[in-house]
Amino acid sequence: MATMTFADALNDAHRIEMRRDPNVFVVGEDVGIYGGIFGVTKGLLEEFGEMRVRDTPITESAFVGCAVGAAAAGLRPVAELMFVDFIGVCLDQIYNQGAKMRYMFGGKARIPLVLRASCGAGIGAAAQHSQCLEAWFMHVPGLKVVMPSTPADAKGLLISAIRDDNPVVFLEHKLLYATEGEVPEGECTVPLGKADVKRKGEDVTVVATAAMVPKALAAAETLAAEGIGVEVVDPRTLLPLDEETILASVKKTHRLVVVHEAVKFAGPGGEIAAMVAEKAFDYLDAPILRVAAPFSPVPFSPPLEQAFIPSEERIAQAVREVVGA
Amino acid sequence: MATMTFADALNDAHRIEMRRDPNVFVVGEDVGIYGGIFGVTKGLLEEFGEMRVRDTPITESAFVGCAVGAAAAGLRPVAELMFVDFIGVCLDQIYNQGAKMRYMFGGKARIPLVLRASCGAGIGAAAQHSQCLEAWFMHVPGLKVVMPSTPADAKGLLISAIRDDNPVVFLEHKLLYATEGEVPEGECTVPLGKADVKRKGEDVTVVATAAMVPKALAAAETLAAEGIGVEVVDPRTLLPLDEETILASVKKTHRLVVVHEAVKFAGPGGEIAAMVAEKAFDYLDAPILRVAAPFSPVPFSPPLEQAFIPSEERIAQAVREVVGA
Amino acid sequence: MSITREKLVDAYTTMVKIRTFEEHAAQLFAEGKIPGFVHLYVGEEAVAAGVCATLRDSDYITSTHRGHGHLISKGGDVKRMMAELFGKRTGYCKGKGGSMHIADMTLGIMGANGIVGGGPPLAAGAGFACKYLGRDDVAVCFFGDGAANQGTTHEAMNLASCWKLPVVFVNENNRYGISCSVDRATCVTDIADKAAAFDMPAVSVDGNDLMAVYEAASEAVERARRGAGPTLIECKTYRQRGHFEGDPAGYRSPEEVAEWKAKDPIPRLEKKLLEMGVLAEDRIREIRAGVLAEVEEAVRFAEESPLPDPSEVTEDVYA
Amino acid sequence: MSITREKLVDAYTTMVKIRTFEEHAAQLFAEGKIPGFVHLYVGEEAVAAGVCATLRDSDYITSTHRGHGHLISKGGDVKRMMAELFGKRTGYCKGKGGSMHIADMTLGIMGANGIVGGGPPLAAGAGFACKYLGRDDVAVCFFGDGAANQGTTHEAMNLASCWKLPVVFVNENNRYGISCSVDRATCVTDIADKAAAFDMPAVSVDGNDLMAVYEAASEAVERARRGAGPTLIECKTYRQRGHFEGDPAGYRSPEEVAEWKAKDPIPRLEKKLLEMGVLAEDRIREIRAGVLAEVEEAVRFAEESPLPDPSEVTEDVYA
Ligand SMILES: Cc1ncc(C[n+]2csc(CCOP(=O)(O)OP(=O)(O)O)c2C)c(N)n1
Ligand SMILES: Cc1ncc(C[n+]2csc(CCOP(=O)(O)OP(=O)(O)O)c2C)c(N)n1
Ligand SMILES: [Mg+2]
Ligand SMILES: [Mg+2]
Repeated sequence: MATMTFADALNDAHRIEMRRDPNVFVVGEDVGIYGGIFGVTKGLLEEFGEMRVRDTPITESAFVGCAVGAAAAGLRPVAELMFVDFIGVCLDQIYNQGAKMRYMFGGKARIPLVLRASCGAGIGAAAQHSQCLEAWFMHVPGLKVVMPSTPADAKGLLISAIRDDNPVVFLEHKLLYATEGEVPEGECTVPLGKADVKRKGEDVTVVATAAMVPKALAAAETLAAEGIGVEVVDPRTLLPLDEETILASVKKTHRLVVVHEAVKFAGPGGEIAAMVAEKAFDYLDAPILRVAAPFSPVPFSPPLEQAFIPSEERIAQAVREVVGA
Repeated sequence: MATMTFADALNDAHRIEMRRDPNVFVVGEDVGIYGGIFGVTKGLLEEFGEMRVRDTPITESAFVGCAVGAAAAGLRPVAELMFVDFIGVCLDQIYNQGAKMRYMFGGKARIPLVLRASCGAGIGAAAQHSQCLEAWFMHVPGLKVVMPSTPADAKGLLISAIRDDNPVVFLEHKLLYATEGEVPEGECTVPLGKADVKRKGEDVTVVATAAMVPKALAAAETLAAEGIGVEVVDPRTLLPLDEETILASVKKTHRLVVVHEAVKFAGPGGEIAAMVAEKAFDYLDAPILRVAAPFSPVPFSPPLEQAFIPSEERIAQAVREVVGA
Repeated sequence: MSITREKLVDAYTTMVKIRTFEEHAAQLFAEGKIPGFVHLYVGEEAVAAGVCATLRDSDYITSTHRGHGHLISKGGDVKRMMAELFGKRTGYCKGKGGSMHIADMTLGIMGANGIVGGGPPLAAGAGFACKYLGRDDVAVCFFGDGAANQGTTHEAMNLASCWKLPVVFVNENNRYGISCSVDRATCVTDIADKAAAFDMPAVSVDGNDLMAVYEAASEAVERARRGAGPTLIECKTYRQRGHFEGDPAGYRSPEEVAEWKAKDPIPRLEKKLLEMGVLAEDRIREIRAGVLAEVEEAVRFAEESPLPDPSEVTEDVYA
Repeated sequence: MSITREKLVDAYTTMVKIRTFEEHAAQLFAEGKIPGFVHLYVGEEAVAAGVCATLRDSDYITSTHRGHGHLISKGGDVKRMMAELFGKRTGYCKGKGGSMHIADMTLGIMGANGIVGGGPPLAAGAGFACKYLGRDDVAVCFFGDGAANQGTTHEAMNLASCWKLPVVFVNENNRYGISCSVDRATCVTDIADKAAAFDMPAVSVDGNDLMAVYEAASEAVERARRGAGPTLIECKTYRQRGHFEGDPAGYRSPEEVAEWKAKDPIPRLEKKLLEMGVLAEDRIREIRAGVLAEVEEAVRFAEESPLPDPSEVTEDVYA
């Protein structure tokens, strides 16, 4: 184990896989000389050279599509989309091409591709550089969607994503890049599709993702002092979703609060809540609440942005509500 | 009242608004000489001329963005995206530009724009021409999302959409174009954001959209014979969603089945189910079921496509399940 | 690079095979045996046949919604193609793709494509893979005059040019994108002119002249193989039928259609081959009969093949 | 069209105002008073000032993430701009947009834009509206060398060309898109060459020469006003600072930066105006003092203005 930041853990995962498999390469804007705008690909150009660390012109359709085509032709690209907000200029290449090729071709293509992207608010980057769009990707058959919350998960999941034979959208909350944690050294994988119970508790299940996980854990601390036991489940992979772990927790606690930073309406929490309302209805003792962003674009000004991002206090309040406290 | 097809009702709405307001114009691929690939804009070029009925090169970003820019500059564009599946090449212009301009600019822009698009499976058009993607648009603050199921609603909602000062995504299920119904003559509006109870019933609420509405109604007939009273609610507008009408129905029937053609996972039904699991939990007597497409791209071959599209029988079966029959 | 007699005969055979395949498809579509959309390549056969005559199995192509010609030219099996058009389990895609999504990864056919402009970035990717792996294979990107304006196409050409990728962009200028004539969709006279934006070599050729296409393609493919980067080849041709089967095509004049039918690439090549003495009448009859038998066999195969089982709908989504 | 003395003085004043505004913004950002991203235009002022000197209030512009120069040149109020950078309620966007999204629809400023290539289609739309309404106004689209490769830019130029829209595409070739030098992002020497793909008139000018920019823009704007369609103007310039404040910019050499700082457009214009006798030293001091007072007043205004109330977060989403 070593203590490292989320960004460094991702960097480590890249190096491990690039050393292991010569077909793995990195492509995107400013991933080479600059080392990635968030530093995730730092030093890769120096270690692996220009053929394997490809700075591209500002043409997301071209480089994402290039990654899809290269994957179909046998390589294992890791493409970096600087901000997930930019998906609007290149979505077709990932959802109509990359995600569907295997199916459309009757199972005769393999698209081992990772599309990494930063997401989330909190740095005053405003409406076009702060979104959480995981709900969109979750709705695309053929994709996998990963959203880690700790450095160790980030590393283990990225290695698994690179080794997976399907297109994986890998979402990194930008407030997490600088967070530190213990990370296993060397090759270590976290399986895709497996949730992690980040804290055990008996009274309420809180399913939280990405930067909401530390907030949910902090809220759980506060609530513990009030005598409320909160179980915090981090799905880590949103597609495929580990329904089993979520259902097992809800069947134990009988109460569910879903927390994410994406806007609430038609967001990722809708699926989780609906799934539970279908499959564990008889176990539920209270309405399912969702704590999420209000229905607006992400505002720039700090007080507005803070009002937009779900707070620890809002999470705690929702938990109190479902336990009737 | 006149009997007309869904496509003709839409055509009628265009004519009425274009006659009334010289700032309304139509733009898109094959909307002019061809009259729209599904015939919706038939004859408009002849009546309104080339300046107001604009055939464009095959460049969706250019023409959708052009519509957004023209709207910001005072016009009222109605843009036709031939298949909603093509949104992947032009999404940025609608979700980061059109939908967010007003907010980002502190309320100082007005984007009165309608983006019409065909959607849905059933004609063997395969994976890239058959999708239902309303869930994506529902997740975008700043947009409105409309999805009519009858010719009368189609006409009334399109007129309202054209008159609305916000960007409206207007989704037309391609199996509905040829369906006929009674349509009020002349100017007639159906308000955005208002659901319609298409059939009254006491035992189960079925919320269904677009081409699933006639199927739900047919299932309700069958079930009536079995002694089960089904209330069919058609939201018509998915954003803003008429939560009140849905909740009122569920509070009466205590049971909910949500039906849509989009794939189930992270689909539009997730929001509806989650909303009810939050706001009418105490009224619910059974799990909330969703009847939707399985998690795959849309297949080409008729038996596969029919297995993909939710059937009347699957709807009836879900209803029977929630009433415990 | 002048074409060998053997290749000429092969290319002619390919063109006849495409035409025969599609005439059958048109008929079967009209009879309701083929569901969905069918976009025919009739009149444009010299482009695919001429270009693919310069390729080998390990080269890649990306195709379009109008893909039958590309697939057959790259070696696609007409039996599995026809079965796919019918939506049968024996089809190339087990019935999941249909006419618009036929692929054969073993032949480097990266799929027909329902998205106009969807193919160019994929071709750049396949070309990049060849370069990365040190292979001297190339990727050919077929795209239409309509697709030539799509942003993805420009981006892919730019990337291919910057990275000197072994890609050949083959523009099939058949003068229409559905109802939109090329004159309303772009201001340049030759789509080849668009290559100037990427400082890419480009040439405009008579797309109904097999030999002209072959020559341009040979040069471009050779350039790509030796690492000298991409080329744009514009092939001027014409779509003789409607955009898709069922399109009344009222947006163009009968005179225009007639004029182009007179320039049909198949009789034109046939005449040339007869003149050159490459083929004699009886050999032509033989070739045509052989092709017809093959296509009829394909139709029989398709008709007799089983439909997929509804349970297969959720198979093949993930690897 | 040679520029009047009055316009020269105005343009000079504008350039000084942009520089002064941004020097203050840089300082305030370093002090932590301005949140988020700030992209400075330092060194490129002649482009915005020269182009906008040819425009009137009813003309439109679309801008970029690097928008301060465009906004000030089009008449934007520095008080409301600075307040917006601070995220204050008195800012142009009530604090909702920040540096990257400032707009003033009353001046035809359709917004800075966080999406590279986001602006060109919007400019085509504004130009179309002018044409549709029979106005002789124009739309100017500012975009970078990086944005020049984006598909949306090509599509918008194609549409503007086909429809003969009154749009002027102004490329700010400052040689970098973040760390990617223009030589790695495109193969053409002059971005103006890209206009060939659309048969659009194009010219490449020294973007650090106010008069050269003004002349090219005058001609293009005049062409657009009389209905003769769009033009592409490439302005060769340089971004003197990092991509955004805080960028160490290790991807370029100090020599290169020094070389371009020596070509700074402001002293260059100043010298010219002194030589021409358009301005005297004392008038220059006066102008600089006036601008400084205005910017300092803007900073004071921004500092003293209230922050928005958290409850405002859900306002202004819908009309
Ligand atoms: C992104 C996208 N836009 C529009 C369409 C609808 N469409 C299908 S084919 C076609 C015309 C394509 O024209 P061209 O590229 O010239 O090819 P051709 O049909 O002439 O072979 C159009 C508009 C589509 N499939 N994808
Ligand atoms: C679609 C998109 N891709 C990438 C980015 C990230 N980004 C912001 S500015 C920039 C560089 C733009 O370069 P250029 O167009 O030359 O403008 P400059 O910054 O030099 O003014 C990049 C890559 C973005 N904002 N939008
Ligand atoms: Mg064409
Ligand atoms: Mg630049």
